[in-house]
Amino acid sequence: MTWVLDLFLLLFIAGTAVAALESRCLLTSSIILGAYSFMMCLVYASLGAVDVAFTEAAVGAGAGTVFFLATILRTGRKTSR
Amino acid sequence: MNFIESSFIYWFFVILLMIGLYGAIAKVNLVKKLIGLTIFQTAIILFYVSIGQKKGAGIPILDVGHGHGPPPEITAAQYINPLPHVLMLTAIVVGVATVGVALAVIQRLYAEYGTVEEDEILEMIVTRE
Amino acid sequence: MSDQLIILVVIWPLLAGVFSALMPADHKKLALWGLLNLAVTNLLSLGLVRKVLLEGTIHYQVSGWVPPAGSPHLGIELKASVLSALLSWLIGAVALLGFIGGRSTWKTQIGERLPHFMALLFLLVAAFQGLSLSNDAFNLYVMLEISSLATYGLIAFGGGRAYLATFHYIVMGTIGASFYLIGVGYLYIKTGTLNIGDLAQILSQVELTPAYLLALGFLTTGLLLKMAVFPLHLWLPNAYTYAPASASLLVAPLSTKLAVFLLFRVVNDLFAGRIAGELPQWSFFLVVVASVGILFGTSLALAQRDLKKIFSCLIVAEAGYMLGGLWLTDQRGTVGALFHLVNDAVATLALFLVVVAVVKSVGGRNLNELPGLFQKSPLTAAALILVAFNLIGVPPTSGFFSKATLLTGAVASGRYEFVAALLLASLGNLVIFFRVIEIAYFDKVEDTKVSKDGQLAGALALMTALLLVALGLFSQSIMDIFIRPEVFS
Amino acid sequence: MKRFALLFTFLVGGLLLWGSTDFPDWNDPESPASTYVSNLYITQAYEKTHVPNLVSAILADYRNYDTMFETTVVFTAGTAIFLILRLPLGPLARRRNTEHPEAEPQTLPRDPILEMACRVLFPPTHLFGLYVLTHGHYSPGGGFQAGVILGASFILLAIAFDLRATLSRLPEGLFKPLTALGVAFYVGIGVVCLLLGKNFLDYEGLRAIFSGISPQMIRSHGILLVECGVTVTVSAVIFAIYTNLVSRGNHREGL
Repeated sequence: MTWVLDLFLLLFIAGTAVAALESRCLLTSSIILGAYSFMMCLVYASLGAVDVAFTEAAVGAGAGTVFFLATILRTGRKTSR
Repeated sequence: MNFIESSFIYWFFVILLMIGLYGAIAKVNLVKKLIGLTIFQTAIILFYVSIGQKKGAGIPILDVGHGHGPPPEITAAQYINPLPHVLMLTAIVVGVATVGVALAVIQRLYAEYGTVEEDEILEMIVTRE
Repeated sequence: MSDQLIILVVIWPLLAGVFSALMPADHKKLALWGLLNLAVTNLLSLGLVRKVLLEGTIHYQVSGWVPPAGSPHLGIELKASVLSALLSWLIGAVALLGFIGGRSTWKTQIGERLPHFMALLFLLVAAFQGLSLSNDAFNLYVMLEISSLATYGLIAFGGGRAYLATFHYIVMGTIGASFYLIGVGYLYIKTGTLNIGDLAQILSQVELTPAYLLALGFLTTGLLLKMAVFPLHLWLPNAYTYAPASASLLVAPLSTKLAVFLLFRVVNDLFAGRIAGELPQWSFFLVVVASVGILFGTSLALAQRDLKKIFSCLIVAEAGYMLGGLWLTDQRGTVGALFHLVNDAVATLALFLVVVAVVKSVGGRNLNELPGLFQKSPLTAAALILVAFNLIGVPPTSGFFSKATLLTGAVASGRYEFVAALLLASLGNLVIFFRVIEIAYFDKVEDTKVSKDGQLAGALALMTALLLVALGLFSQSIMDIFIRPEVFS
Repeated sequence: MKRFALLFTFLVGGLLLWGSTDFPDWNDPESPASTYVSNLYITQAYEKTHVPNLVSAILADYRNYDTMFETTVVFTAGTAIFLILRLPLGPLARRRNTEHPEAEPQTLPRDPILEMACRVLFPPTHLFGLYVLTHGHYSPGGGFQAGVILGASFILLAIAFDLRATLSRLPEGLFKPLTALGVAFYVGIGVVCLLLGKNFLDYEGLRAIFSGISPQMIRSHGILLVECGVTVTVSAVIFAIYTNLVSRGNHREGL
């Protein structure tokens, strides 16, 4: 039954990718991007790439999201498109 | 049937890559462009990581305790190909470095023009000249 | 120790860059420090050229993983052929001349940020050296990214309009590098190795199935983005125009040229000889793209009024020359393209040195500020005329010989659209430079005092322009010694 | 632009799908990618380096030249961000600043619960970072991850307290040089190997210094040494990027 979980995970990742691009609020976008990164870690880990998953969790989801947040705080969080 | 460990993951890579590429080219907001670029890069990382997979193999860390035991019998089929993982560690770090620089540029654009929408910035540049 | 020359060429500028970031912001001391390190880099490169000429191609295994005979490479390999050694010296020489030329602009454009600015300059030199010497497909990607990141920082330093240009460059550059990475991934899936030598050996024996074609396609597209060939050139003109002078003196001559060199590695080393026989339609398509790109770049330059922007647009046109030459499926085309690479690096350096000198002499670089240049700084004017001759293709400048070789290649492979584009572009360059020189010479101004700063900068530009004549005089021996042995026939 | 983007995206996607028709079976142990060079790595890496984590062994020994430049990428990014954000404002921005003077730097009021939680979390985070660094030979981890964790612990401090308080304990004069020194340390080890008569970054050269160590263990130690350099640079750069991004480069106000 793991394929149900896998499929759910993959669909969810694609969904978050689209949501991060389409959201009207940049703050939401960057938080969703963080969630996207974290779920990509799961995929990497299930492919056996534990080091890549670790790095992605620390660098992509952790540091990357903080950088995005810092910038959005200093610019603006609303976008019309 | 396992989705992640089959060629389905390649289709998934293509889908993510397309989402990211579209965002990086078509979005007008600069932060959105950058988010698209990040998705585009993670898609490529997924592609490389999926190259390494091997049926019936374990993660590429040998089971030898803390390395003081006798060298174990190692057959290549036991472990996943580690090389793509190494390459992608590099790519992830390069990706986040690029994002950092791009965010710095976005902050300066905001300081200069008061907006991070590309079309508004272009308009201001044209009116200024 | 002479075995280690090849790695020293890369790590000397790297270490110099790292330590520059720690230095205090004293312009005089930093100028001396930079000059010293660039001089050492030049000497090391020259030593490398000498060694390669005496002993043949050098292979160097970083971290000492020498493969047993018949076994693939495990570590990363550096390779210095005569051509890449020459390129390494070219990088050093251009960096040194550009550094000296940019010195006079530090005070107004850079100020107290100089240590970090210089760190990026040196890291860029190190990345360029790495690009020319590495023999590992993935290592080349890392080098591409360092050179891009350093370039982003240097260009954004121009401030104002440079920011948007930098952002466009970041997006386009990252997409380009990622395409390159996809191409490498495809090759890795099919062959299982990343070493260019091993890859080439495997590729020479296989049938070119869709995956190989896609790998070639993605590698080429990624590098075309980095080369800024029309229609992928959008990021270049603004980025180079608004960069600070001392940054554009290093970036403009070398950045696109190294992408050309990588494309040469792909076409010539990886897919050696396969393109002419098996992929004639690719060659057809890319030469047409190159021809359109040449015409487009030249007409773009015709429409500009800012001297620096005119020259930046010309880079787009020049990229077309080299792309076309590489894909002509004729050996002379490739030789011409590579000689044009050397010639164009020096010519672009001279052009941007002229821009610095013009700004020093008449106070601006817009065409309507040019009048009186001939009175205020005759040396700058002389340099401008000499580079103009080179770009138009007047002998004995090297531009004539590179174009002549490209033309013979194009005629031999029957690509008359490329011939037409080359000739029309020469005509276009004639018009561009005639217009500039006309304004600078005939439009009179009241104040005709000779500008001392302008003369000094002009002297350096003239010296660089004279190098073009020297290159032209020795063109045959350069092609015979350095380029022909490397080109697959 | 949108239509062009769609067209381009579908072109690339279609081409990629076309390419997949030509691939070996996706998780086939006999595919070229998992046999040619990869087998040599799997069977030899432990024997030659005594590092069970193959990824660490390849990252910091076989391909350590790549890793050196990866560290340089991080350093380059840190320097570039520092340069960009410290530039003086352009004329347009200055005019806007005088027309609409910015509000005083806004910081959230300090929260005792948050501060206490951070006090408790800070030491274990550091310890975990060091563990990840030193245990990278045997489990997932290594220099980069450790560096990011250490950097993140300082970011945590800067978020929970305010930026100025953190910077008074970890001033810029301290972490800015560290970004360069980490890279210098990495390259320095390579240069030492070179001076001791081996190729650049060939750790066997270090045996002249650490006498009486087997060739395998010296490689293992060499890996640890370069990873330390990586950690120093990465942690300092991550913190430097954060402090500059969050305060628009002037270090006056935090998140």
